[in-house]
Amino acid sequence: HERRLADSKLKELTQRVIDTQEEERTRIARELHDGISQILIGVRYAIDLARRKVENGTEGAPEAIGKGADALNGAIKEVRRLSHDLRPGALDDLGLSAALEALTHNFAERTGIMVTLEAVAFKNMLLPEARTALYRVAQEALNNIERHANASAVTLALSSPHGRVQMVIADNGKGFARDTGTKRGLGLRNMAERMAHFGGTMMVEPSPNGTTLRAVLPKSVFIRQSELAEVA
Amino acid sequence: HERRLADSKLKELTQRVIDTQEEERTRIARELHDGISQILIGVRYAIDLARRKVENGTEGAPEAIGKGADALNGAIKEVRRLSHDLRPGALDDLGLSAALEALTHNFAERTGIMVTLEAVAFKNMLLPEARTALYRVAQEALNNIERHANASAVTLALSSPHGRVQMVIADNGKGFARDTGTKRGLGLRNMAERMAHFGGTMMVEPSPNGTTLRAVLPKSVFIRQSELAEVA
Amino acid sequence: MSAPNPIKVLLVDNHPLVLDGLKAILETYDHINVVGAAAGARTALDIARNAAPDVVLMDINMPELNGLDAIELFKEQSPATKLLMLSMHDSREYISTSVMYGASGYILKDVSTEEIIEAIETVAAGGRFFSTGVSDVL
Ligand SMILES: Nc1ncnc2c1ncn2[C@@H]1O[C@H](COP(=O)(O)OP(=O)(O)OP(=O)(O)O)[C@@H](O)[C@H]1O
Ligand SMILES: Nc1ncnc2c1ncn2[C@@H]1O[C@H](COP(=O)(O)OP(=O)(O)OP(=O)(O)O)[C@@H](O)[C@H]1O
Ligand SMILES: [K+]
Ligand SMILES: [Mg+2]
Ligand SMILES: [Mg+2]
Ligand SMILES: [Mg+2]
Repeated sequence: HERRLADSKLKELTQRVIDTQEEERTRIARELHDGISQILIGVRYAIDLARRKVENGTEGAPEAIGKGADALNGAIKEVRRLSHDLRPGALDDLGLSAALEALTHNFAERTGIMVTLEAVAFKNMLLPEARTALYRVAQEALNNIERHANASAVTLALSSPHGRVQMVIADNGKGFARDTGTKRGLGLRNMAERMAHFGGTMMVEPSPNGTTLRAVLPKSVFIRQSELAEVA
Repeated sequence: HERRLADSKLKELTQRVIDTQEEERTRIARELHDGISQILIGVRYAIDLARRKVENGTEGAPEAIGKGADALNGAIKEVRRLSHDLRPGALDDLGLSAALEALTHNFAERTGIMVTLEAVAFKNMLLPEARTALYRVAQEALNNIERHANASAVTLALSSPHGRVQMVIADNGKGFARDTGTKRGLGLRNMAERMAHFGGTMMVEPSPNGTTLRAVLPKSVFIRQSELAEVA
Repeated sequence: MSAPNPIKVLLVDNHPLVLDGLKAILETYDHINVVGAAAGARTALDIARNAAPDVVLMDINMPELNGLDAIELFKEQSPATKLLMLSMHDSREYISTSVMYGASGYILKDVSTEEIIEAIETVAAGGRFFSTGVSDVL
């Protein structure tokens, strides 16, 4: 009986993992197809109209061109947003600290929750995959805070104790419910999985005031000096 | 022991899905940012140039607009391709048979491998999730044929024996290597998982000439008449 | 028909459509003289050595050498040349990083032509220019 239960739970989780991916693909495909494509087709009509006006010497050509340019700007903004949501360029171009700065800044602006960021700059020393993993953990932690915590303030601290990488995200919300263990979603599991992948850990520390999440990665996520020399 | 095995299997799967998802996000973000965005900016400058020419009464405005319109068409095509790669609109709009037709057609065109499609039309009777699952199985099977089979011809047959759904994909390539069982990738595993989710099966049948893949789903993947009435 | 002392501008962007479009637009202004258009920062550095541009209008995301890393190389090679970054990224960290590396300005690629011209004029005159939409952050 126990075994069948574990087995069916495994099946269920597996399916959720696949479903999540399929949902994301569907969502992006839809934004591209129903959103951006449609705007671009609108731009094409405006441009075609403008071209005819210019060629025939009819009045209103500049206005028609202007209309096309405005619609085009809308499309450019949408593409920028979609691309950024999928993967912020800052993560690759400027590093983890800068990406977290942008993330927390936008989060505070959107939710009205105060965020304090204390981050050391690792520069390019962190493995790109570890950088991505930490960013995704921060992202999901903030998602959870927005959805579940009812908090008014958050602190995100990125540091390097004993040569390891530590990220602590603390909120002053209502804290984890006692029975949360049973109805864990995919979020906490994925975060733990991402850290475990590098031999790291992720812990939820319920405190009297809110929730503290601590993710720690081992020294091995730093690019070794010898490898750095090769890169440079 | 069994349970721990199941657990580690889930861990592995979760990690692979995370990796795939992250790669996919990075790829799409890049295509949007470095490709489509830049084309749109080019269009924007062409339009601005046209406007200046019209306003200043300089020559060459229609040519500038024309250049912008051409580039815009390129961007629209790119967006469509990207969206389609993620999830073919035909799957939602026209059903599984139509989506498979587009899939096999593109595959034949790209690879030069001849594909024969024999598909019955289920109309909208198939559960949307089952539709997606079958499409993904076909997609991965074709991927595998392109990468591993060295085949010159493929037959994809979708039928409904005894009220079930059966999809058979047969190639005339080199067949499965004897030891393939040990180095199974994610592809076959995901396919089997997707079919198992609906209580279905997926089998690889090595034949003297090539490989045959048989996926079968039970009757329950058809939307029941009573439910259909509600939907309609 | 150039103005007596046109501003010499060098363009750098890896995307041909952006580079050509920008060049075509800027060339319609009498007080701007496009002295070069390069698809990469290395080529741009070579051109700058002889052309001595007043302003380098440079993309950030480019393969091989990205625009941010190129700022310092330009500053070393041609200290008088002003760097004006041109990018799709609208988060303020890009601006502060550009400024930290020595750029005089930062504009988004999708701003109006008028704003691009104003930015070029401003940094050529020794000032600083940051795009509307992201300028509030500094
Ligand atoms: N900061 C927090 N404060 C209070 N409760 C939290 C916090 N973070 C998580 N929780 C609780 O833990 C549960 C599990 O979180 P998890 O992220 O795993 O799943 P989820 O957010 O419910 O769903 P999803 O799979 O979409 O992430 C939540 O449902 C919530 O009850
Ligand atoms: N049509 C085929 N003909 C011959 N060999 C095949 C065929 N399909 C699959 N194989 C063999 O089965 C193996 C496992 O396939 P599977 O799709 O699971 O993994 P993969 O394609 O190697 O990697 P991925 O995880 O990217 O799918 C392949 O590596 C290949 O050796
Ligand atoms: K000129
Ligand atoms: Mg969550
Ligand atoms: Mg495969
Ligand atoms: Mg670029």
